[in-house]
Amino acid sequence: MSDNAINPSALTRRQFTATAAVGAVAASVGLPARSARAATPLKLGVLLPRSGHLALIGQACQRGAEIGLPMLKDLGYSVELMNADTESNPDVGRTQAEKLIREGANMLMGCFDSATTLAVAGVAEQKGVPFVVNIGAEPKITEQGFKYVFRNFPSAGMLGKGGLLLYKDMFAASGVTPKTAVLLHINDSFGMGMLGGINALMPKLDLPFTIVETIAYDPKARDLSIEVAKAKAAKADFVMTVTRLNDAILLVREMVKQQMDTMGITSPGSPGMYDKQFLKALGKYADFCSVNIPWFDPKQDMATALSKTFEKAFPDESCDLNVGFTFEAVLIAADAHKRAGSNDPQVLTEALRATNIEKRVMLGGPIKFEANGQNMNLRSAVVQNLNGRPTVVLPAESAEAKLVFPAPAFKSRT
Amino acid sequence: MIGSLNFSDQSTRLLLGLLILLMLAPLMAGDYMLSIMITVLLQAYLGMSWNVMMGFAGQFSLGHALYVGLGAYASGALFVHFGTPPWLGAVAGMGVSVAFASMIGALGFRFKVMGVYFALLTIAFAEFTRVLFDHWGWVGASSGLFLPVSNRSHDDIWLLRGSASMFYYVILAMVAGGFLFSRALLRRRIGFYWQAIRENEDAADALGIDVFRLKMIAVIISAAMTSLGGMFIAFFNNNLYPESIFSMHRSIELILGTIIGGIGTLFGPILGAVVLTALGEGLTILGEKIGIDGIKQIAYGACMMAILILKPGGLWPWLRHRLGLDGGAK
Amino acid sequence: MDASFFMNVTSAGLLTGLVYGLMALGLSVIFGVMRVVNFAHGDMMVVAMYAAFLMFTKLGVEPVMALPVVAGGLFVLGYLLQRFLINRFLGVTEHIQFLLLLSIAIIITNAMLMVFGPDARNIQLEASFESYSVGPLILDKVRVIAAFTAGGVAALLWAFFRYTTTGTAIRACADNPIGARVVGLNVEQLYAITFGIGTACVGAAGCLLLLLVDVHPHLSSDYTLLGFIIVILGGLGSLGGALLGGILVGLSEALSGALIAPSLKSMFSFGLLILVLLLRPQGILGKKP
Amino acid sequence: MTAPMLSVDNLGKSFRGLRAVNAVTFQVARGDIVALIGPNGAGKTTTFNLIAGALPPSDGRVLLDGHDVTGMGQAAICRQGVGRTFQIVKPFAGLTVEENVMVGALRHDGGHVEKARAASRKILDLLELGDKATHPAQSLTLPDRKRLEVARALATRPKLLLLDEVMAGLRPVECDRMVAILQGLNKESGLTILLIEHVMRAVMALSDHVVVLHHGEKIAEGTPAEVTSHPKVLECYLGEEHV
Repeated sequence: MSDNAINPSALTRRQFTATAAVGAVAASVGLPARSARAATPLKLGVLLPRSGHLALIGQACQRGAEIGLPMLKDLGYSVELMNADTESNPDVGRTQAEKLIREGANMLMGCFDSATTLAVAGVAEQKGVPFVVNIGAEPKITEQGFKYVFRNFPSAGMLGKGGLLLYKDMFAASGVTPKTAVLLHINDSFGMGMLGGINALMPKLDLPFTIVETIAYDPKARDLSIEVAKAKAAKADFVMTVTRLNDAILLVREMVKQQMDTMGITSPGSPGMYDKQFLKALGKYADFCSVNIPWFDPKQDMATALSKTFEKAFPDESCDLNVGFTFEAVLIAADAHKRAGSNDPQVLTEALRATNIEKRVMLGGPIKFEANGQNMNLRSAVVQNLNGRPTVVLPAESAEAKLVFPAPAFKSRT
Repeated sequence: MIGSLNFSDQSTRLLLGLLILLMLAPLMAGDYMLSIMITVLLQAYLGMSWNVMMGFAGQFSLGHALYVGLGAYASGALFVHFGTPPWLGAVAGMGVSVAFASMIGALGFRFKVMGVYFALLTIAFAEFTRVLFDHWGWVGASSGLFLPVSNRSHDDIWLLRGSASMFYYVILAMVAGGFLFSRALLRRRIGFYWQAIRENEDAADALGIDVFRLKMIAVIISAAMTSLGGMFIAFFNNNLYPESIFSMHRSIELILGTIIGGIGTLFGPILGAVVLTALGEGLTILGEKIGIDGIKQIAYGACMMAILILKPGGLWPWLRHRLGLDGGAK
Repeated sequence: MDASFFMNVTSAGLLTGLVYGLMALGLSVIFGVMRVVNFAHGDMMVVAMYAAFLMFTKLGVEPVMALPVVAGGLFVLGYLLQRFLINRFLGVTEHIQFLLLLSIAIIITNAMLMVFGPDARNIQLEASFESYSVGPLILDKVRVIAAFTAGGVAALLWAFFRYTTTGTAIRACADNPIGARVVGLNVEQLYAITFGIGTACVGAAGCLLLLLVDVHPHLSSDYTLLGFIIVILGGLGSLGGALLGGILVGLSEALSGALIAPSLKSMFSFGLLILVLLLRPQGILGKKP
Repeated sequence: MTAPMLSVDNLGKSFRGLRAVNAVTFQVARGDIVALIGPNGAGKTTTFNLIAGALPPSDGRVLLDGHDVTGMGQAAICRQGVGRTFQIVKPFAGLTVEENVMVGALRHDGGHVEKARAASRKILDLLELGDKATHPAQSLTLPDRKRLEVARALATRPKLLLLDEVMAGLRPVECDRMVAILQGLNKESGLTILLIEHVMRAVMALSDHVVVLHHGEKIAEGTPAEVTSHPKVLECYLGEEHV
């Protein structure tokens, strides 16, 4: 075993070995006839936006892909990453995908943003090379009829539904039921997708509150004071947001400045408020913000091991869902390869289709793909910032602490 | 005669040789190479379209992404909603683009908005339209417009669904057509008039040239050509977002090749596209070796600056001179 | 929506507009004198923002205090750029100038990306979360500080052009470069100083903007474009025009955001730009060419 | 009697209250060569621009061949048969000498490029620029650029040619050649010419009729001999340098 600088502790290594055994048993149900060990390592083409306007997240994903390699090795998987930078540009993503395939990639993984993911999916489809989507909420990714595309991430609709349903649990847990909400959302493809989902689901899900005002803002907004002033004027009981990172910081800071106290700042499922940057930028004001999002399952050993390893290697970065889902994507790829016992794309695709991974890092049931390549076993948690740390507060069986709702007023925080 | 093929003409011979080589390319090149070549040809085509307006007639547009987007969205949305074949959709796209171009041109030229101001006017229109499309539900607003992907075994050139090789030949034909069209324009009266306007509007006016009308024609032709390129992008990419298709970044990318290659020349847009793409790919490989994200872009900027300092007229006039083709090929 | 809502929105727009105005001043000065359109304007501002960020995090100097140092640094940067690079390109056509400055912009943005990474950085002052309450009006403290400092810097600049010999000489250069050369002014030197002043303005604006927004390398192109809108609104080369343009953009963003839809507000800025270009191409306060 | 080729009637132009040209009236008969002279700032070039349509007049009328062309714009007036040169030369710098002239010639023969090229060659030969036809226009010396201006204007096949100081900067020998060329054109094709000129040697040799402007107003007109002895003209030229 190598002396890698980011090796997990001996204890977790043992646990991992145990996990691997279980995993192998589980996996062998799917494809019993194949040999358990592939001859050559899987060449996995990793396409992420490491530069350009999505560089921040792309680099986080890249860390997720790399941090787990020693663990996967310990588990008996053999993967080799071939990294390519999409420069946050779908056209570059496409040519890079073709380049990776030419250079011998057996499988592709990526690409965080939906536009690039769709472009790469087109290439994968044409070449008959399997493609595992780490993150990308665009529903079209699994609605286009692609045969080689597998997504272990909820579509915008799933994300919205899972997120909205959790509000009921939140109100039940806190015993407080607000009547009105104001929704602030970013006007980009992700934000619009979420908005569409929310608007469609609100009447069906029988939620106790109504959205009294919906405010869209430009992704390029430099300053959100007007948006917040408008939201404040709506006098709603609590705030729902669909954000990215920078705008989340701007929004909450502006709410503090304008003393816009509500029962809480929540999100039915978007990045931003659990990010380390957010926590650092807003300090005590970041507390009590909550996001309903697919999250690490604190009860899974693999998740604890991964976040420990991560925090040791990158103390300044956040071990968030970008890291988690990218790690899982590599795990899925490696697992399929191990079961396939081959580097042939067709065999790998069949193996992916038969995926059944129980020991994972994110919340939800075993990873399995439907006929359209979507994993439906994904579950959102309510993640609330408490004492400067994103904490799972719901569902109760995975909770690390109790939900605080309504949140204390900004001025009263010390 | 439009695009008369005179075999003793050096530019024609050069072009034919190049064309034969390019026709055979898909047989030899791998998919990656093919995809790079599609990128090059697309950039060359869009550069040519811009060149008609800027290179020939001297009207600086920094908002050509507008026509790319209009062409892409018109053909894409008609295909998605009504199944209209892209070539018919492209005609609609050209129509819309021409309408926009006429409006921008008429307003700008009548009110004597010139030079940088005109360029900024074009940016303003492009950005204005971008925000508009961001909020227009029928074309998917900011969540984007998606063309259904189908895995056809055969290439359907009428519906533009098929393999990379098919797209390659389509864009190759567009570049060849664009080249011949540009050459025909440049060699006819209108080309002389445009160049006169580009060099000195007042003197052109004094020679009885209807400056306003000719500038309008240049803007309209350029917009129509560009929007056809937009149609290609829509069907090649299969997804459209206002954010990226109308972005100023695209407008800039679109003109870089032509300026580097040689503005107002026929081969400039092609040469510039080749040089910039080769530079980009080469630097990507170099960047991977060095292992620092972002170094590629810095080197790219530095190379651009070097070319501007050393060859401000563009690379083609210089290369033409070195090849001894002066006087033959524009 | 009540009156206090509108008062708050309007005052926020007004204050932000002043800082925008200061940023655009630099662009206006450079164009007014040299007829060079600085397409690396936003990038230079991002450099200034990072400089102020470093001053705060490493040395604990607040942006308003760091302003003279950062502005001075950017003056030197602008002076050298003009002297050794841009000066060669003064006579050439616009598109070549545009491309040159664009290549400078690409280099700056990506250098920032390499050094600071893609994360948005911000600074946390005591005042960051504070606000003044005047009746129903809530005025954001840092916004007030930024706006007043911007006004002060603009006044200094005006005094410089009005009362100093160098300032007068630069104005002479702007009016008639050949004439200025004939009467023995060192035009190259004055151009370099002008470019330096232009970038120093951006530097000052960058320090103040850091109080209001978070800095990241990709901020630059938005601000370049915003700068253009503002100067053209106000009139290229007019100091008062730049400030007026800034306030107009600040107000239009605020009011269109409040009245219609916030995500449409940039469309209103562009609409305003198109209107002014067509009705009064020289800008609201610009002189007829 | 047919209408004169050009009739300027009470022409005036003000710039922001400044009166540059005031009530100027004169005529140019068909086939004549008329010179417009006067000290610097007399309003000669402004008058020219008003006739050529480069500037709209504030008042007065311009009649070409009996048709009112006032305020028609430069291009339209050119199409009516008026060719002009610019005092500050405006060559199409990026084009060759020949192409410069072709731009003018393309108005005729249905815009046929080769015919225009042949016509341009003839004109260039006439103006002794034939050997420089393929040179870029920006490589020409100032006297050659002046000739190019004339060639380009001639290529539009005007019936009235407006020449703005085409002799300035020419050496005496070159100046005499130009005079000879213009005289030839006038004799052979009956071209009417109105010229602004400071070089008195050329004025005396060429013109049938001279109009003198001062402070934007016409102060005298007549044959060259009459004008040079006119007291008002002598007065205004006192202290003025002239050849």
